[in-house]
Amino acid sequence: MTLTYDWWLLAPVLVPGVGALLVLVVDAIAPRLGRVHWALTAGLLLVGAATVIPGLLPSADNPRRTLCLSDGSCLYAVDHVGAGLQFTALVSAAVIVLLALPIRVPTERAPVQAALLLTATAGASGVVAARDLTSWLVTLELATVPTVALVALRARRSATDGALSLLTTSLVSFAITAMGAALWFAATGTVQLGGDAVLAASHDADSRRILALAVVFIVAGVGFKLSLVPFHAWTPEAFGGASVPIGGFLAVTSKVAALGALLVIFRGVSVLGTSALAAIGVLAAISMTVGNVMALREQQALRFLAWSTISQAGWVVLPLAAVSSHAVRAAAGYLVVYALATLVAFAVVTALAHSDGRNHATRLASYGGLLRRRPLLGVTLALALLALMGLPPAVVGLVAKVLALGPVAGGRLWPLAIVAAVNAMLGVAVYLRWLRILFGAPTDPGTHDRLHPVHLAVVAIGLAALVVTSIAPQLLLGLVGR
Amino acid sequence: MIHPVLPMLLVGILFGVGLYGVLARRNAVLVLIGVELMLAAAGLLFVTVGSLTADPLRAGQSMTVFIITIAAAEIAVALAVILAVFRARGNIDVSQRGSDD
Amino acid sequence: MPSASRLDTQSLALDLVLQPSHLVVLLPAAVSVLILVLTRRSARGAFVIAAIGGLLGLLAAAALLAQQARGGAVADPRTIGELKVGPALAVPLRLQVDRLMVLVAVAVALVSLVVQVFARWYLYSDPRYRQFAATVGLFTAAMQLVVLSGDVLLILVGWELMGWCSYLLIGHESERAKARRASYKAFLVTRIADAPFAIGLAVLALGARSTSIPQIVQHWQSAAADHGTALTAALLCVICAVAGKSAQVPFQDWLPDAMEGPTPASALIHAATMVAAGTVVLAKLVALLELSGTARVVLTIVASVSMVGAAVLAFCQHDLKRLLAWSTVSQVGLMLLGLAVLPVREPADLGISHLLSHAMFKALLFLLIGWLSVLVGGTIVERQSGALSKHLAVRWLVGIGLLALAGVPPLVGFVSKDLIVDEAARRGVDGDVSARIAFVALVCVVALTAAYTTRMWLILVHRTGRQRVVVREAVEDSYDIRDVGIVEMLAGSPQVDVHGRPLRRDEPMPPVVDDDDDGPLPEPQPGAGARTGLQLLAILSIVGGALIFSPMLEVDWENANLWLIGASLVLMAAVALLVRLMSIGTVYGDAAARLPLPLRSSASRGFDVDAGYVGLVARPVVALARGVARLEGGLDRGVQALPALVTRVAGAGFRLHTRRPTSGLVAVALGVVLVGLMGVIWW
Amino acid sequence: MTTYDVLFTLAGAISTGAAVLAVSTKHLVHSALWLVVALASLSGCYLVLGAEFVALVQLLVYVGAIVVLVLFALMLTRAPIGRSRDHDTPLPQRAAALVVGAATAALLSAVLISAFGNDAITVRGGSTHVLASQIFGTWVWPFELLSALLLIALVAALALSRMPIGRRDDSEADAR
Amino acid sequence: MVAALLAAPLAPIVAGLALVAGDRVPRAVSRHTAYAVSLAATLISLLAAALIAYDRPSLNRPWVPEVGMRLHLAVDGISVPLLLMTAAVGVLVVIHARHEQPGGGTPGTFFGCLLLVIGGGIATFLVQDAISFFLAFEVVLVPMWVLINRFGDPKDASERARAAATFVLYTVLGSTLMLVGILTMVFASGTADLATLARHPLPAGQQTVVAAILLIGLAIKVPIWPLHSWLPRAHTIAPTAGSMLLAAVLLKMGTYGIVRLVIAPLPAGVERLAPYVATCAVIGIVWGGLVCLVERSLKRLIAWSSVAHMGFVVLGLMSGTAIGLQAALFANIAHGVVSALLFAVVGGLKHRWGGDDLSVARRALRDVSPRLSLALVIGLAASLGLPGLAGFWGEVLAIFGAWNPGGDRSTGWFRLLAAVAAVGAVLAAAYALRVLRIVWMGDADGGRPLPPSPESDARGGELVVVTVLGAATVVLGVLPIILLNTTSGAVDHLMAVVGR
Repeated sequence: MTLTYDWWLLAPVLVPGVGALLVLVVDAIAPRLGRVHWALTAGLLLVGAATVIPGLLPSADNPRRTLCLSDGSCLYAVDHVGAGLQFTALVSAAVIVLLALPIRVPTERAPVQAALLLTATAGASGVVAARDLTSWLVTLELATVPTVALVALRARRSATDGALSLLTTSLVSFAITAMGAALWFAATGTVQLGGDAVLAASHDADSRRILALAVVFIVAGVGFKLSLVPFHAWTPEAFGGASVPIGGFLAVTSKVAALGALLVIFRGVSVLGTSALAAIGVLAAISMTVGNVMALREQQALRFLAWSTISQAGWVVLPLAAVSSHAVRAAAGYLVVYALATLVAFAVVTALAHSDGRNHATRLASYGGLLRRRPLLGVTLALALLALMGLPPAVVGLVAKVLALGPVAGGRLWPLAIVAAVNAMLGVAVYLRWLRILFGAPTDPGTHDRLHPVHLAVVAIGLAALVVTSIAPQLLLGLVGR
Repeated sequence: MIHPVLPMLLVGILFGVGLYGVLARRNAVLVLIGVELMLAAAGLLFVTVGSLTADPLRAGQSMTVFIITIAAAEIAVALAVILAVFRARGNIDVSQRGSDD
Repeated sequence: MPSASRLDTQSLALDLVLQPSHLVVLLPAAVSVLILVLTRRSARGAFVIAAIGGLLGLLAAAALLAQQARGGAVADPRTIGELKVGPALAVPLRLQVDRLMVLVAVAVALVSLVVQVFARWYLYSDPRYRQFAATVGLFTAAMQLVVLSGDVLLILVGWELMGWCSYLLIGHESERAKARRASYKAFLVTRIADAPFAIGLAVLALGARSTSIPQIVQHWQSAAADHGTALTAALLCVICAVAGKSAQVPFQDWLPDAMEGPTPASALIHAATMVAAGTVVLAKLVALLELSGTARVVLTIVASVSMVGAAVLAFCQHDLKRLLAWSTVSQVGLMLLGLAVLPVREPADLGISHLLSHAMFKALLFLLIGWLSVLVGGTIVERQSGALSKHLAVRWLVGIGLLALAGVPPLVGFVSKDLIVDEAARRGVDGDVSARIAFVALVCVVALTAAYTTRMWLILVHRTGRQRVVVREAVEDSYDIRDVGIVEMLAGSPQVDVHGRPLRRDEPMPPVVDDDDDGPLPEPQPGAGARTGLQLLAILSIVGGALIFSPMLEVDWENANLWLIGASLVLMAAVALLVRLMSIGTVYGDAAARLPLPLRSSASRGFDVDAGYVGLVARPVVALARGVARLEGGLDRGVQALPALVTRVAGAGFRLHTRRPTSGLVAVALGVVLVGLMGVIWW
Repeated sequence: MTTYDVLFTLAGAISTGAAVLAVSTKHLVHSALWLVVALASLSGCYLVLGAEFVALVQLLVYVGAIVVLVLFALMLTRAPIGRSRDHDTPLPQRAAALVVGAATAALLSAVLISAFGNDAITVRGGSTHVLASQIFGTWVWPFELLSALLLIALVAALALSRMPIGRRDDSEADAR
Repeated sequence: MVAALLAAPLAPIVAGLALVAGDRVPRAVSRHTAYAVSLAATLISLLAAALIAYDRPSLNRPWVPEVGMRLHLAVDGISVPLLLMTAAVGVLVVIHARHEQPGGGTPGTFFGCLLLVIGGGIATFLVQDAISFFLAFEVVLVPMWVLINRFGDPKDASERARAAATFVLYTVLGSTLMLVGILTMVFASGTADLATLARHPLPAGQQTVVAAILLIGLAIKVPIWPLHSWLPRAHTIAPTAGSMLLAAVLLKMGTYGIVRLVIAPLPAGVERLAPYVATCAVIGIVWGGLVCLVERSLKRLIAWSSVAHMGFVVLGLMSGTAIGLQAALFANIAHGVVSALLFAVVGGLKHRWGGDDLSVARRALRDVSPRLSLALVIGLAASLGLPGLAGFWGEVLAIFGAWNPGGDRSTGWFRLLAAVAAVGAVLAAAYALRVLRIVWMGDADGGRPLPPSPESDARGGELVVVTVLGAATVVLGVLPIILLNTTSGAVDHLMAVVGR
């Protein structure tokens, strides 16, 4: 069997993947380099992101394929949405790396963490483009397994507890996903996710039933990674335990991988044109509601962000409840906006944790008067929260809400739309809690170091990004095609 | 010639037993054992389907091999984490509350 | 805008943007605006503006009259332009100048001017004189708008504005709780009656697809057969509003309470503006009244009951100002009867002629009682008893007013009243039900009017009463009879013998402050202008009846039933004699003193209708409001409980979220089952 | 009933029994050993189905490597050797787990069996050579990624095992 | 001219953002700077609005194609009055805010938030694109939340937080529902342009559902009973300037949205739902009136009267006739002017009295502060629908409109509603006079009126504000034709599109 290879197309996976190896090799040659590894990692990720750029251009083929078999079916394809997601994954990982850079860790641990991050990003970037179950499953795990280790590597009891929670859920989910993949194979007789076999399978009642079960299992399995309720229980534990940038990684890059994985399956099923994924709507509704309700009482900033991630995950998959051509783009577009806002929020938390100490960044109460104490951090965080709740002046968040609700309204899924509207309200209540604290009376932290310049730069860039995209949201939404 | 009933039955049973094991055990390692059983079920289904249908690309068997390998990788990380948990708190009970900083 | 104005000397027709009819409305309105804008503290400045404005208004009305007499008046001058509210309704907002209304406009302008001039004297030291004068100006403008309006929406505008001005005037002395309550009551009662008015006008206008009165009349006349029920309903709505504004049953009770306002305000409200507005509006729609028998009968009954009942109450009043107020209710009823018994397809001359005559003598009487109250310090019987025997200056004027009110020939009251009686009798003989009802009521009223005017006269000229009034401390215009009650009032006032001497001689005499120390002070009297105005009103009360001979009024005076006139004169004389006999031997020359005390007490309270208002409307509404407020509180609490509920749910969520990995696994398993179920169900 | 059926039934029955014991025994170590039996007999099933290579891998990787790892882990975590009730979740949860497990098993089996019917089908195992060429031909991309996964998993496991667990009030890494 | 289209909303928004963002860097903006910037921005905006109203320019550019948003700014007869009123009230609010700046935060933030609300309001009335409309709708939320939460009644922090949260959450729920409806229409017709939407109505069957969702969403903003409970709370707590904006700008967005998004594109759905919505509106009229009869807090009372007045607006809108629509548009503007006036006066009173409890005996306002009392009298008289003032025409025409409803609406039911609405007008009189009796006439009995004390009367900025608003009230009442003729063309066009 011969395959075609388009190395440029594979580069977003290969660069971080080979980069991981490179980091390990560099560490073997010259140990204890510390931050150099992080810088190298960031560079590698940005290079990877740069290789995606041709695919982002409107002129690019849609989709671009490689690893094609002789019968014309391909194992790897990147369309506009895929390219956008790959770009998001790589850039977000680079930002995470930059955030992690100033943090002091034992020097022998840094290259490992960097390698893990790179591998997970490679997985995230690969799963988006996978067009067969084999690569899909492998890349999904490639994106998942390192995160467990990353969480645990903070080397605190809470971190290992979070890692354990993440580990058990991920293992079970993997088993469920594998069973789903097997069922898919049983139903269609092929591991390729192209539409024809699915269409053929759907004509036969028996295989149709298996296919349904397959989709159910796969959704359940990917639901874990997306933190959809009820597969979400690990999220607050892992976020609360992991170091702050890694929490950001879980919240952003990992979500990109998860949505990419789901979209791959969704594309395969959407040819059926039925209410194939109606269950996703229900999961989305439950996730939003549970996430918001729980966040209303959460006192820990990181766990709060975890609950927020859960509810936002509901918004991300909400458009998928309506099987339409807009749905994929809508979900991806929402995810990109969510990624930006969450990344900025995590950047602020990281910066604060680094300068004031983690204790002064994990409790919500410790953000009192941040707008007055540290105007830059305060304004940035406020804007990020506004983007997450979808209210101006963070127009970009509002546009994202419009995008996410569009297919639902277009598909006339009224109950879902109404639940979403209620959750838009709950979401505002959730983030207003934090916003009120930002506005409120200042709490004086014990230490008050200056911000690390890298953090300062990341936060400033984040603020600029939010402002710019609020004026011109199309810059961000254009990432996932139009 | 084989009746597909038998492997399919085994697939179901193994998956169900594995799921039971995951839910019924408190020791993290035993949970892992349940997961292995579930994965075995998935692998068996791949192999069965691959053997019973025309599978020019040998996807069924390849998939099973991959799943076994992934499982091995996961087990390695999982056991490392479990050991870390044990070092951190002295047990590996998955029904114990997580702790805060 | 035409730059050159032309004056057609023959018909006095003016080709101007502003017609005299506009000026009639705008000048009084300008008075109020100018007073508020131009004067800061100066009462004199306000008076100058008010007087000049009033005079100009009167001149404008007179010019309009002259134009009308020569046939040169613009019949439907436009105002602010047509309102565009879609094809279903034309809203031209034009005025309508016709013969009757021009007369009314003149009367209104005249009364208003006299009131303005008189008020300057009456309210000389009042710090709120400016507001008073401004309000009177606005009031006049509103009335003139109603009078000259050719559009139901304009009528509504003037109508409601008058209600508002009456509110301001009655509540003028808002330091007194009674004034506050009375103004509140007056506005609310009339406003309640107005609620159907808007509906009725809507029915009329939407049916005719225009708010123009001529078109409405034309439409409904042409299609009356088709719209019988609608027309009746609309007219009943209008009658309801008229009853409210004109203080007819069952809305009558606000008017006596309105005596809390300063006397000039009462003169304005009673004589020319507010209460007469109902007559004006019905006169405009009288052609429709003919088409609906039901509405006519209802109007007749309402007017008759009000007329007779008010006359009875007038006789029993302890306060002479309230006596006049009740007499107004009675007289307005008479006007309305004049409309109800009108000959078929005739203009509303009967009602309007009585409106005009009533405007003259009632304005006169009210202003005089105001003068008298200044002289003797109050309007209750005890104060007023014998007032005229000392203050002779007003004697003749009062006499003329009362004679006109009683309807003694040849005064104006006689002429207009007799025409109505005549017509009622004629149509009653023809078999018209409402005319028969009206005739019976009219006979009663002729007698009762004679009775209460005689009573009032006898009190005022009582010879012994004045001497025993020794206490000169400030007394309010009127007691709150509803609150105090006549029994307490009588008990509280000093006891005197038949000759008016105090009974208890042993008590020290309160110091007499008026004329012992400084010699005789000049008696307070209005300025020359006000006196002239009063005299003018008196003259008009005497000779105004001659108006029926002019072409401006088309009444059938040639076929007067002389027998009927004679009979009514005899009746009046007999009643007057009876009243005189009753008054002999009473302390204050009060014939009503012979009536049982509970009756008088109750009558002074208007038969406690107020309690009915409170019990039937105010209390239930307030109770309802409390209920609604409670419901609202519940709703609000419900809404506000939602956050608590969500927090509780979140608490439950935190209990479910045990933070144990195994419970996460259970959740995953449940999720698989859930998703599986949905997949099975929906696939 | 073909020979394949008999052989498969045999292996499957052993596998089933061993699996049930693995998840229900009160001995920790027994549990791991029963897993060995279950997976080993499962490789027998693979053999019956004509997948020799998979069966071999199953034996090598699972029985040879994973279970050993598991046993080591059990020993390192000082697992009690004797019977113990501490390994199981409370009875209600186990009952629920039983229901869920049984229901899932029933659902899966039912759906699969109804789809594949009860007609005997020829087993097309195919040679290992073909499999090898497919794995290194068609599936080379996931295969290479898998190698990366294995590598990084090992590195992670190494790093985790060498990692000292800090205390809560450890100020050194406070900032994270 | 296109510059004017951009300047009208952007001048306040940019200035507002600058004030809020620049508030801390490097130190707080001084009160004078904040005031000067705000006044300049609002004046520019008012000038631009006047130019727009005169010249009626149009701007149409793509903006965010991903969600179908275009930068399409234009006006027609329906939006011009609202635009001008918003811009004018904006200037007045800024002037008033200088006069009465509450504590709780810096002047920069206060003025900035005011400007943002004003800019959002102006943008709402300018955009011709349904999704941008939603965006402009949402712009006002956060600044308003800040205004209530930080600058509200300083006495009760928890009540402030609660009122602010209730306001924001209610409104977000409503606007998100509205968004759902908008998106449905946009998906069905493939465009978000308001005019195009109106030309391509959905199939009749779907119109009802979409109209229901939109109406529920917009009903919260208007607000229509029973979705009103955020309003009294927010008004009671909000600072005076905030209350004025809330009443004059924010509520208008709801009714404007009903006209643009519901009545024009969904005639069949509206016809189906009109009886229910109109019933709720009339219940609101009576409900608000009744609550006002027993309400003790003056500010809350005025807020309740808003509920009643907006009921008239909605009744007119639901009647489906040109009369009703004209009435509603008129009443909309009238309510904006009158309630802004009343809130300015009542806010001033609350400020002077240190509370707004009506059960506290006070001296007659007509004696204490004549100018303020005149403004109060004008406001309340307009509020009870006195002719010659702004409130009259809208209410009476709404009753006229409801008497002969358009389309297949049940005539009998609407007539009943019109009758009840007329009774509601009586209630308005009752509560307005109740307030006058207590506040204006004073409930301390006896004595002669005292000479006014000048320091307690309206002066400076406050005097300007109440004078302008009072004059506007009178002008609108005396010359309704100004407004009715402006809107009539657009209304006729709309009625032609709707089909009757």
